[in-house]
Amino acid sequence: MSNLISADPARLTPARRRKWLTDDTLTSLSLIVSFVVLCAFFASQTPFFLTQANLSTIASTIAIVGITAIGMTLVLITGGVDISVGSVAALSGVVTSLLWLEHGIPLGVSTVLGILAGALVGLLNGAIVTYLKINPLITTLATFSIIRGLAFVLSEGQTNLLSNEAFNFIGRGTVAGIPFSLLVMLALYLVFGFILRYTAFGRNLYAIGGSPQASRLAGIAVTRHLLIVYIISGLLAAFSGIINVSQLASSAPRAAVGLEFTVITAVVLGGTSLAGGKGTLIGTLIGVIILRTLDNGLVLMQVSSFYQDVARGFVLILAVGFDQIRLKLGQLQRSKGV
Amino acid sequence: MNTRRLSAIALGTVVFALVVTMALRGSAVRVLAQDSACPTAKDSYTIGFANLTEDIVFTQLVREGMVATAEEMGNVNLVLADNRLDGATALANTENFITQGVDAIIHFQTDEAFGNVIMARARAAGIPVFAIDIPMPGATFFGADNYYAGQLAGEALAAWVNENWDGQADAMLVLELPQSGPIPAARMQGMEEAFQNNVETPVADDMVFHLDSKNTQEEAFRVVSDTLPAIDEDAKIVAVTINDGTALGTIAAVEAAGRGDNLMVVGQNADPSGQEEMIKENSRYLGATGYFPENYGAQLLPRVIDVLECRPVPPSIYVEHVFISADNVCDYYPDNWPDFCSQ
Amino acid sequence: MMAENTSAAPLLEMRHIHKSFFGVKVLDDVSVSLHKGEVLALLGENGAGKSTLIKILNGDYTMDSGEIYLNGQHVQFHEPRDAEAHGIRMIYQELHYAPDLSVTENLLLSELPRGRGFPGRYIIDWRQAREIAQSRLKLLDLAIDPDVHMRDLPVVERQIVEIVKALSADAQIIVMDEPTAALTPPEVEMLFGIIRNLCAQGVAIIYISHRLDEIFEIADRVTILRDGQHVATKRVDEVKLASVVELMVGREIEARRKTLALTGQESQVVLEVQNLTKLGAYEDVSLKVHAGEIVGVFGLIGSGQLSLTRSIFGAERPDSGSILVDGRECTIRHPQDARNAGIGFVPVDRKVQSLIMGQSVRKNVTLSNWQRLARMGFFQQRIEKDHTRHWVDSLGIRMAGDMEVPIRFLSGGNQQKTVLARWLEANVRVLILNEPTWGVDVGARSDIYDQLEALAQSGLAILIVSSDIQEIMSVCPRILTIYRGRITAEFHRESVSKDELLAAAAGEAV
Amino acid sequence: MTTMESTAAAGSRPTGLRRFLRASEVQEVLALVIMLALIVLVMASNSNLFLSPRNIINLLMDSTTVGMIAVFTTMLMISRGLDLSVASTAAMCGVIIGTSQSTIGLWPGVMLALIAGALVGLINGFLVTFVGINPLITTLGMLSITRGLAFVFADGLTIPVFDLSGEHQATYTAFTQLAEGRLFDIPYPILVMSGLFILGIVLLRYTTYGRAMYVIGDNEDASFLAGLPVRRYRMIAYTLSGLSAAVAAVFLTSRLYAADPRAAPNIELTVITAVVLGGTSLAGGQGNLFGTLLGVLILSSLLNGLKLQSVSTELQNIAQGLVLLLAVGIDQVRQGKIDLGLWRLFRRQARASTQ
Repeated sequence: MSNLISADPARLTPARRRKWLTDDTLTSLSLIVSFVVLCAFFASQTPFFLTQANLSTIASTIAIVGITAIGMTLVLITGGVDISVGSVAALSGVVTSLLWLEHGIPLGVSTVLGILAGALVGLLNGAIVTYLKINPLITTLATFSIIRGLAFVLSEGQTNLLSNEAFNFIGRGTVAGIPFSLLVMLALYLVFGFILRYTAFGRNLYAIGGSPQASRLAGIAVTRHLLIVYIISGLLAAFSGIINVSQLASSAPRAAVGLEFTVITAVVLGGTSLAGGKGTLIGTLIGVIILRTLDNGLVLMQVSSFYQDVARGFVLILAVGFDQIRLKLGQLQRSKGV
Repeated sequence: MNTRRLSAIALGTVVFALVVTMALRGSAVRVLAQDSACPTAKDSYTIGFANLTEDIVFTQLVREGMVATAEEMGNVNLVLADNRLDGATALANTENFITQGVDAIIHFQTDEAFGNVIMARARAAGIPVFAIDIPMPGATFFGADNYYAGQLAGEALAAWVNENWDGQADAMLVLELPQSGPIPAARMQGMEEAFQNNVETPVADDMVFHLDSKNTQEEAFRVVSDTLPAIDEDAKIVAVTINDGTALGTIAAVEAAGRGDNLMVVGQNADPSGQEEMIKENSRYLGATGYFPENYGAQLLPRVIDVLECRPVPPSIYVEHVFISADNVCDYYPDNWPDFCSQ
Repeated sequence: MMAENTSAAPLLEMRHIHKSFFGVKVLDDVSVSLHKGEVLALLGENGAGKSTLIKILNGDYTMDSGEIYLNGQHVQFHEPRDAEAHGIRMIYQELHYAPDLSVTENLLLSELPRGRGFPGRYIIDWRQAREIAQSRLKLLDLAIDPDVHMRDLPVVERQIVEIVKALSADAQIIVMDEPTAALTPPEVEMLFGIIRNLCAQGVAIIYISHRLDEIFEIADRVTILRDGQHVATKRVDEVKLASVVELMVGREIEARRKTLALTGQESQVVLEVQNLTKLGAYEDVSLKVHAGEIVGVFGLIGSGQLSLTRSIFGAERPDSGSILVDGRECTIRHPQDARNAGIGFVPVDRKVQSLIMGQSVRKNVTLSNWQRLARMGFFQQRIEKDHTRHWVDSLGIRMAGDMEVPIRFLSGGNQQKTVLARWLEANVRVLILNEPTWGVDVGARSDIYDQLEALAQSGLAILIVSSDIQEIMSVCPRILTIYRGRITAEFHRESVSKDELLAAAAGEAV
Repeated sequence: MTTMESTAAAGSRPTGLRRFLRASEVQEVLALVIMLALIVLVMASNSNLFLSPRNIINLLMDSTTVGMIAVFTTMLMISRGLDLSVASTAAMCGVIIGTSQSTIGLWPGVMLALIAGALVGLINGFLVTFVGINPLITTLGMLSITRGLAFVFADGLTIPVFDLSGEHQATYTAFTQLAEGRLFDIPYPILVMSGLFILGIVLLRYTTYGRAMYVIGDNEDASFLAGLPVRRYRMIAYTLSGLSAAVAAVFLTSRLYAADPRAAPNIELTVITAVVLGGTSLAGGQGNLFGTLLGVLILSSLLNGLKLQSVSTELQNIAQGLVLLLAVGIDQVRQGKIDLGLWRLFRRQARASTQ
């Protein structure tokens, strides 16, 4: 025996930390703290912030970013990114309204076809990423401009009005006083939260993001998983596009411009790593809520929209920066604690 | 061996040769009939048209009108470009037009401040310029009197409030477009001031909400939704909006909050989507100032020819503005709404 | 498992395997056979073709020509999953794991237990998963918490988890590529126990290791590759260590002579560390290294020596204590300060911590000496080339092509020499090496030892930190032992036995 | 670097042209050269004007903003960094020049803008290296902040940078000469862009800074442990990126006679597209400025050519997306990362023909 390492059995038991106090939990907790601080600030600045009317406003306008963010979280967990979501949301609305208004296809069918168009774009993204092995950022940056262009070409740049009771219900209806879109969003969070936590599919996504090589060697069908994830992202973005159309009672090719940045900001704020392999939907949900609250509060305070941009940038950098510093301090403490 | 590399080199050489050939073939000079009296007169003209943006309906209608008129006139070859709401792009388009040897330029660009450099270039090339909506020094102005167009809508809204709400509204939403420069700013100012000056009881300053619509419906929807909690539940709300899309977003937001009955909106442009909203039953969209962007071409192109053929043209040509509402939409756009107008 | 009769027909046969990369033959007509229940050691220097061969077996690479027979049947593997479906498992030298997942999940990556029926079939039974994971860890008697994230485990334990991962799956053939690199002797014994157990059940093992003594302990047969060709296959009990090494290297390797004598206190102290302390890592460490001396620090991995050396080099910040070079106290906050003070550092993991894999040998050699090779920020290319050529020649760095070839194409030993060259080029007075021959061939290893001794004789002060007792005893005249962050004893090579050293490093009173 | 070429290389030492063609940098850009040539060919065959000197000047002038910034974005991306805030920073710097006219004067304003640009870069660098925030997030946040500040400073208006009163004619003439002046009939901005490319190539090839970019992008840990001041180099790279945005802003403002808080819309995406087109990897450690230059030229000739043919904006966007995918896809195939069946067949045949 030439090499000899530690014979100290005590060393093998790692410094034990309370199990629930994982990094993920801490990130969520610190986010909740920032959220509370933010709310307290707004409440002190404007009397309307903590009114029931305002809370229900926030609740009814959160679904579009919220639902798209689910798909984005999944994609980021696998180590990818999807820039094309805003364009996909616009496309699904345009496809739906054109099929219904110009081709007389029943609205229900048109809606489903519109959402499927989004899934198709997701499939395209996934196929390019997996088969052509092109970096996801580049791939979706390209489809981002292609799909937006397509939405303009198809709609000829026109805004189309869609008024239909049942259809409007998707974006505007309430069930027992709770906005329907919010209920759908929460249901989707539950479903995907469950999938991520408790199904093999969900765990495989983390494995793929953490180490594609290990996943491949362990026999996980990486390609298929990635395809599905991009399709889900496309589907959910398309569905958000439908909610958008329903809320506005009209579809436009310019819809959802910049959605991708809002969504990525929210997801990253929620602790999902751009490097992949890490992230939770709870974090994303909190991130979405924080961003929505921030925008709402700034509008209520009647801050000039120029300053709103500045504030948004600061919040992003501060929130992620503090989390980063916290992680570093945590590591430092851990290494000292051994 | 090395077939691939050789073929690459071969391909490169062929491509290069072709490119050189193309270049040498050069620009074939077109021979055109010259009118002795007027040096710029010809049998046919190439006119460059740079649109403000291709992203919004208003400017799309302008472009379509231009193209249709050019086809009708027969002797106009229209070269199209898109200024993308950007000064640098507008300048680049100007330079491209000069390269393309256009006889005149119609510029619909984003800010008067860029007029200096654009006009300097055009003047150096001896090309007359027509400015749509944004004046440029030395260019023939054509288009909206933006402040006046705003006023029309503001006055109509004030009249409606005077008649239906006893001359008093409790809150005013101003959905503007601060990022898009002075054209929208002038229109907003016209609307806001005309309303306040003509309504019996002006809205208190602290109940006037200036909101950035970012030129999208969903942003209008969002900021209006966010503002509503600051306004009493049963308050009467008026909104002046920068375009039809923003008006639609505003109406959708207020209706989604269940407060549609206490809202009245006016806007600008009167696009087909706006018209469709106006003619709805119990519509919350009172109307919008019409610019008839589809007619810009028909009105402007003949004037361009006039200038080129040395006929006198006034330095500014204003389009006629009309406040379009459900009452008169059939006078101006009967073909758009056959069902509604046949009633 | 394996109820069938143990016929003479081999379990696995790889026949006439050929493979080339970029026109370079990596495997040239190699045939290997493996019987049920045996341990076949695959030996050869780096670049001999071992990795390629097992990657072909695993379906990771496709061979240019050749055939694979499993249980007498012709099989073709297109991807790792195919091989896995046939019961072939790999334990890789490089770790492949998902850092933000728990140990349980990494162990059961593609086979997390699920329920039955429609929804149940897709849903993970976490309780059962945890139990399976725990029972598998128990196989090796390991006290690793299955709920901890891989990221939070020490590197050693991550490696152990990797081994457990492959062991636990139902397997006909297990390929182990340097499985013991990070294991302690008791753990190695445990692993061997499990290997023997598996063999008794009919599982066949292909075992790759640089540690020849292990081979003689565990393997039944050895197959030796050299330069992509099959050299010999022999029963272990028929060969001697020396002849195996000769077959691997292709020449005779002399037993290392211990040339470097103990340097007396008469020569100048170059590096002195006084009362250096970093809480949680090491405490109150003082040591001296004289010019022309090689001092060894022997300790079990995780005894704080890594953090200690990183601190001397400025890559970590100690809490207190001082570092003196040539008797002058230095403020070292950054590796740059250490380099300027004349300290060089060779970390353990070349690929991750030393080499710029995409760049040329030249750029790797001169990496730490820019201020002397560049004037006003501009490289003096001729001088740079001359210097590089000098080190390539004097250290005998062998490479395919000239010094512009990317360093990733060099063998481990030559890569390590490049790292040495980097610090010599930087003109350091002190060189600190961490496990200097980790993953280096037998042949290249003694070469590196020779180089180190030559360097010491030319006046360099060398501090070697190693957990390899043979290495320590063959190169270091003066040896310090470290246990739990404290220096426990000091020995002279001539007057200490292996057992005494081990005892001191295990914290037993001397 | 296909199998056959390496075989050939192993056989005999290449000389002259072969050696030149074998250089990996040349190989990397060869596909781009062909692509550019094809685009030029198609555009020239559709429009006689495309290759006229005037249009070529226009085309190059049009690419100066992107080009000047892309030089330093390339360096940043080689070192595994990223800067999305360049366009907004350029807008902010332009506005600073605009607002300075009436306070501290035009030229001090230009200096102030350059300082501000460098400062934004410095802050980005600080956040990335010392706080440890992901560069994408850092510069995305900075994008919002600087664009917002541009609007705040300008109060939403476009500010003429033009001598309206005629009192400071000399100053303003000098300023507009920055963009309009010509040397050997070539406008200064094109010369400056070329100069920056040459500077960048020299920096990357011959200086410690340039090598640091490659080395840090390839292996940050190893660079640190080799004693390189990694953080300092990163800070410099981000600062230069910010500074380049400010330089671009100076020329843009001079060219337009105006400073616009809306200026350079989405230019950051165009810059990254050009750099990636040019073969610089998002993973760091590789890339070169010839590729970036070709990327910039490909994009601007594509757009210019399409504009000359009055192709609609949507189709221009679609074409840009397709060219990006195509270029990156070709690069993947060239590097053998994509195993298309056809490609394998082709290689096998090539190998057969060489043996």
